[in-house]
Amino acid sequence: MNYFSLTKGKSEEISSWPHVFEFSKMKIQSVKADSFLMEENQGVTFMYVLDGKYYWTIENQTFTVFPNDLVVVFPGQLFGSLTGTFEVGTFVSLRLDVDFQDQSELRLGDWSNITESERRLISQIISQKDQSIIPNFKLFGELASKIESEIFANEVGYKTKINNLLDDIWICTARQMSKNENQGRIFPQTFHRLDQMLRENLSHPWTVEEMAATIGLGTTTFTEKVKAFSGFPPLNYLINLRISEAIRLLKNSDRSLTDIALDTGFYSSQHFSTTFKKLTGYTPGHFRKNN
Amino acid sequence: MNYFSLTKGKSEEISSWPHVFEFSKMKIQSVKADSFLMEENQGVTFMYVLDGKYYWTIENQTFTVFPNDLVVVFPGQLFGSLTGTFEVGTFVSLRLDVDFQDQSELRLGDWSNITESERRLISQIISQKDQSIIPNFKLFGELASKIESEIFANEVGYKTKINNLLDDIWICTARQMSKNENQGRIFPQTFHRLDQMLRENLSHPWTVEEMAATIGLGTTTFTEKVKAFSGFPPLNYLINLRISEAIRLLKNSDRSLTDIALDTGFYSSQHFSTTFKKLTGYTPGHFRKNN
Amino acid sequence: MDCIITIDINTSAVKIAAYDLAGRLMAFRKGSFSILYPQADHSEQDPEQVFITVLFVLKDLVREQILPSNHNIISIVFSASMHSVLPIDSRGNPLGNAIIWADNRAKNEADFIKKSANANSIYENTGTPIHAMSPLAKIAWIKNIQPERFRKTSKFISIKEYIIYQFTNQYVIDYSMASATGLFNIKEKRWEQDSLDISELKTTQFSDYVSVFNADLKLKPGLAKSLQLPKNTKIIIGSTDGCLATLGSGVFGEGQATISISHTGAVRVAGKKVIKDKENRFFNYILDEETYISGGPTNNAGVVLEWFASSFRNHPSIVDFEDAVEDLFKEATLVKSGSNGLLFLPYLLGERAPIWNSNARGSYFGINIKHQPKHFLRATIEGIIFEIYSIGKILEMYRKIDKLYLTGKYASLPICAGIIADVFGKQVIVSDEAENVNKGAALLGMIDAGVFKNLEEAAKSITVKNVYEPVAENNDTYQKLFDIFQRLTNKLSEEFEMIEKLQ
Amino acid sequence: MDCIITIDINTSAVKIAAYDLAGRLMAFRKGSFSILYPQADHSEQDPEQVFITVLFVLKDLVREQILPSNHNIISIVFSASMHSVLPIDSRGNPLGNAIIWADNRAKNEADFIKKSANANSIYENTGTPIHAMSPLAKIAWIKNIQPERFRKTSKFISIKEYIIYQFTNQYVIDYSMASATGLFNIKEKRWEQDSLDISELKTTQFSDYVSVFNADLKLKPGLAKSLQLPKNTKIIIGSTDGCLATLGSGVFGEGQATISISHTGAVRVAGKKVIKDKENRFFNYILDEETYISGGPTNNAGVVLEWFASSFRNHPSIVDFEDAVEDLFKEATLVKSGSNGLLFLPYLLGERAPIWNSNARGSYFGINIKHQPKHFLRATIEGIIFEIYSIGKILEMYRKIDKLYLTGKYASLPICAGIIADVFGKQVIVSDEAENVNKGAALLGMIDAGVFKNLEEAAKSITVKNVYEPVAENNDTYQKLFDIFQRLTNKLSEEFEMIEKLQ
Repeated sequence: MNYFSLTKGKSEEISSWPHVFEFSKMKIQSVKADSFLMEENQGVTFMYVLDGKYYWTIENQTFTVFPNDLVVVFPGQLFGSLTGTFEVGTFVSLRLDVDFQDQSELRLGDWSNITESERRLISQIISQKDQSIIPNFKLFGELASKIESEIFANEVGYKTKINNLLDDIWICTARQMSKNENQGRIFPQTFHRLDQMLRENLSHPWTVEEMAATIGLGTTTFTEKVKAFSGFPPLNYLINLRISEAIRLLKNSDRSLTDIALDTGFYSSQHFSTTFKKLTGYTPGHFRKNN
Repeated sequence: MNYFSLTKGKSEEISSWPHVFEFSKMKIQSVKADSFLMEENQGVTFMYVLDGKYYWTIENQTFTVFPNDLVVVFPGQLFGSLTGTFEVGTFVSLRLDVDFQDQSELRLGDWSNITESERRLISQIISQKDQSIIPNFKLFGELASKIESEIFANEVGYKTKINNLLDDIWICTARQMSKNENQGRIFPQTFHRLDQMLRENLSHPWTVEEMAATIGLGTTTFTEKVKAFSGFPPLNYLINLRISEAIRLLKNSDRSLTDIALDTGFYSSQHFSTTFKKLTGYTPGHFRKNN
Repeated sequence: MDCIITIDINTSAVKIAAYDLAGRLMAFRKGSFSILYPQADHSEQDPEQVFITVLFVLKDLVREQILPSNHNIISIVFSASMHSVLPIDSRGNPLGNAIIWADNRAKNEADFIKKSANANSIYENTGTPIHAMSPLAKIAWIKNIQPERFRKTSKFISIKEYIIYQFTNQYVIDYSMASATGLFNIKEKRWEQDSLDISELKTTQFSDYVSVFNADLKLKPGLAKSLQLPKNTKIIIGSTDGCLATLGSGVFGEGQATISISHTGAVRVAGKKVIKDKENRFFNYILDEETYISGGPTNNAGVVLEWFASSFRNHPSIVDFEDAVEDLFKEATLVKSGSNGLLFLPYLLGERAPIWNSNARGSYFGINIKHQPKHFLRATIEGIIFEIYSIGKILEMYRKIDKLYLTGKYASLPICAGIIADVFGKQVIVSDEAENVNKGAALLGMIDAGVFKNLEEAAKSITVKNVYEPVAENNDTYQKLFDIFQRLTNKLSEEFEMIEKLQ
Repeated sequence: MDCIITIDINTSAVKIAAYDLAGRLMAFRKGSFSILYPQADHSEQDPEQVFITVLFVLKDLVREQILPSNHNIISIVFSASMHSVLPIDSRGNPLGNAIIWADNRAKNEADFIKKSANANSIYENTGTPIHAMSPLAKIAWIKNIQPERFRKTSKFISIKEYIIYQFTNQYVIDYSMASATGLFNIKEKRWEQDSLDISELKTTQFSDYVSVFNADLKLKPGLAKSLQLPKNTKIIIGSTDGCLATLGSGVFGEGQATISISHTGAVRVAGKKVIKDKENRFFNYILDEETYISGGPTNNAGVVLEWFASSFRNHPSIVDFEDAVEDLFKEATLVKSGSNGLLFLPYLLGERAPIWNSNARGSYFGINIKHQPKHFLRATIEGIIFEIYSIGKILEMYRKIDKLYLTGKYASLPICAGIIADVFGKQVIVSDEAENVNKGAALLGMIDAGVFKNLEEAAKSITVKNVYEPVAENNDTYQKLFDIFQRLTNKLSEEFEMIEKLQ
């Protein structure tokens, strides 16, 4: 294996991606004093262990990190080792210049291709979860080694490729966190989490596949479970939420019907109107007037 | 499916096996009052559910029995349903005339081919365990349907075949109980159980395969785990126990060296003597004299 | 053939069931909505989602089950959970979400009212224990903490009133629901002035109160059309889930009590007189003009089992709750009564009756090295039932109880029924009805339709499915454990408070 | 090159380690034997199996590791667990199995002695708390319950004496082991008459007592040959695991204490004077002529973790214990200090120090609906350490403790070390030695070989591997929880007794 340590400002190799503070693969062969003191984290740091066993502390809590585990540290968190040193072993570290306002809204930057509504979804998954460590996350290792080979190979399109891989890292991390969070829960709890996510992202063009993936289930199983639990197929349940929100907006705001339709995730005011009438017996306009 | 109910004394079909009190496959289509009152069990009863859900009570404890579950009831235990009825469903019931002295020693009868030392092992497994119900025991269903076809087909050798299948039922039940008992335990506990079983059956010609099977592990995994835990390969650990017992007998009894050798599981006094000397530096005879 | 539709709106779902005039269940459908927990101690329902869910489920049931079978809908009877508060403005628009029974935000207001000079008379007059669950305390909280919202409020109604308003454009509340607000005088059947004074409320800020049999409401023509209901469908206001579950399990007379174990639990009796408890531990709600349903509620029933199944145990993957529970109850039968001396106090959500202490917390006690997961499981079930028993035991100081009738999805499972019989040392009866609340509502509709003369006759129509007799030996074990259960509960109140502060 | 072999016989295994004269570990091998539980409260060892296991492991180690590396064995030093009792007849044959420290059968005898007039003076003179673990009580039990066995007994020895007898044909006991019998006067270094009188024993019924450095024993020639040991190999009698773990972790001076967490746990200090505790809670054992090891033992340490890993949790299949523990400790780091206000009393096996109550039982306290398996896990570890702290806190009334040294397989795991630092609010030091007991025994051998002048010099040779500093914020949380921990422990003694009767 090759080891390397690239830092923004010092290493020419990563100068094309100014949003990358650091990217390294380090092998620690002997313990050095003060090599890893507790410090406030700058940007978002991903630390992925390849070999050895580490005891890393984030905000007063010490985690035991084994090979294939990923540690994610957010801006401003105190991060380091209580002994002040790196134990013997190998790890990858990736530090990105990312804004994470109030630990709730992730702002990536222009380099990222992630759409607005998906970015909000990812922000939300990441900010909701109290997961500093993601155990057994081999996919991260694969992504990191792809980035590594792109950086050193410089083939056609590598600049874009690496940004896309960075996007991938965010997407996969959010997915894995979401899966872990729902692992081993009973369905009502899982459903409750999904419900929260739907409510807070009603305008997102949810598909059944996406809902299922968000909680780590296959589409068929997911549909069955939602139906059995809630009495509604997933998309109908979503329509319930959309119509409920639309009613609230019709009653309490002066917004146009088109705005309300889009805000609540209907792709047109036509679609909104038809769906609304089928259920309540009134068109949205009629409903507003009557109220 | 065919349903039948054969009872000793009434049904000619089972007259060749006087040790079978009852063998039936029953489909309950409507609930009848007083069809299954609490009674003291005669012989050993095996009840295997094919369909439906039953609430059966053994000695004040009510079990919920699902398809593929086997219930084993020993002589003298109070057995029945608290509601006094059979719920709707299908089950097989097999009742054998078997003596189970003080719930500890199983006496099968001349019809059985099970060897003396294996019978003691089975007795021990069955009496140690507090398992009235063996969940998900499909193998029993297979054995029962083999017995069924032999009884009704009367092909060459069926009398023997059925006795052998009955032996199989005892062997498989003991194995399954043993596996269940060790399922989900950490190895030290499993090892402790094995140790007890070895001690109480030192003269049994244990093989590694048999030891492994008794606790529900494959031979290779078993050997590795025993070595890691105890520091000894399984057969060496067994030799430890045998020599320890031999020392005790040499010191505290007047029994001949040959008797001691056989009692402690050495196949000859020669084998005993060699093994003993290699470890202690003395032959058994010398050791006894010195003491 | 004629049929009656019953709509029960509970904490997390609406259940709609249709019965023919012989009382036979003909169709059933349910739809869930979410309980919202915007912050600790807060539990809310989205009134629009509840309404949309009712519409959706009712529409499907009518279209797919009632119409094809050529049944004629003669009436709709409503039921709902008690204690919800939804402030609405003068145009009938909700001011935020409904605050439901489980919401604990009004703890301080409840304490304050409890310490006031007329606390006892308020409890006696209104029948509702003074607690954060009570609309009395919740409205005081809105006044204190959200004065702007309070000022804008034209009426304080319940979720049930909101749904009925959507169906009929009228504000009405039935005696049962009113008697669960802490604001309604159950003896004189009018709003209670002492309660109103606490938050300076006027009677115009509440709906008009009517009997549970009231059928004067008119279904909105537009809605009737969209739902394909006959225009002349009667809307019967109905009662609350607690009162109807009692009626629907067949309990009405002397010597009977219901035990309900679903998400929460309760022990209830029906009678012509209220229970006067000096320590104000029991509720007395009105069912009809001459019948009170009295008893005590516990927070920690099915929800604790659900916690055990989902949170106490690690599961390898997402688990169907029904499967998990099936497995659990099977496993629990592998342990003898008394869980080998492992004891569980179930106060995971604080507790209402009989200790009324929001700081109470759960505990496993008596653990020794031989206890296994199955012992913890059985101890958990037994602990929940001990808590039910601690209510029943005090109720027996006021009412003779010979037979127990079970309701709620957990109580009638054989293992629970058996443990209840053994813990109480009494005969336990399981009825033939899957949905006691809907059945209770149907009984009201059947009385309205002239099938029965009165509630007593209606209650007697419920048939027995199973009877469980107590086993003396088990009762003996349970009595000894229950003694320790009570000692611990009484002894640890200081430590409950200390540890609550660290959570 | 010269080397020293150390043999430690503990509860379930013999560990044999060889060190060179620079104190470096050269070879290690272990072999397990079983603890036998013939009935409740009984815990025994089979002396022949222990002996055969020692032989087997020693033979393999010498043949496969020492001889091929051309090392010259100069001495063998012994260590063993305390408190075992093995009655032997006049020919040196065991009368049954050895009764080990964990055995609780002599509860009544211990209570009886505790209530006798000279209980206090016996405790003060012998240094051993009066408890079922003590050979004093165990021998009284044999006299009461098995008079025939008592009558046949020529000597009462420990497992260590039995093994040494097999190696040398001589009966000797070191001061350390003698001082753990409850029958040996630790001030005057002779058998204690008051103790002997309890079971009418004579000094001839015990081995001859000698210093832990005693090297007068002669290895049997036959055994030397079969084990391929040099004929002139010195046999150094050595000490007990408790004393040697303390020495081997580098604790000897003022301000130091060891915390041991393996199967059981203990807090120990070394000093020139004994600790006189009015409530008789601490032991005082002799290490050498002028050094006492004092402290308190807990039953509920690693064994409770093992219970949690194997019995509290359901596993899908047979699990390697090491894997299970690795996973557990990893999972525990996912929870913040204080386990979100979930508290655990670890008394699954009753308790020795500081409460000395065999009826005490475990409890999880403060459970709320948000607690998950990982909170139970962390609370379990924290509860075990609170119990250790409850011993340490009382020890501090007698001795200044600034630094804590860890020994035993669980204590030095980073999560335990961190929690210990935070609970005590003190610096925690982990040494470089994997096997502190064997290392302590090696230090005795090195003193004998002239490498060190004395124990103090020897103890200083132990090097530090890791230092953990306490985090003030966590210490604060733990202090609040520990307050509740102590209140519950004190408050619940009656309920412990009541529930124990139902188990």
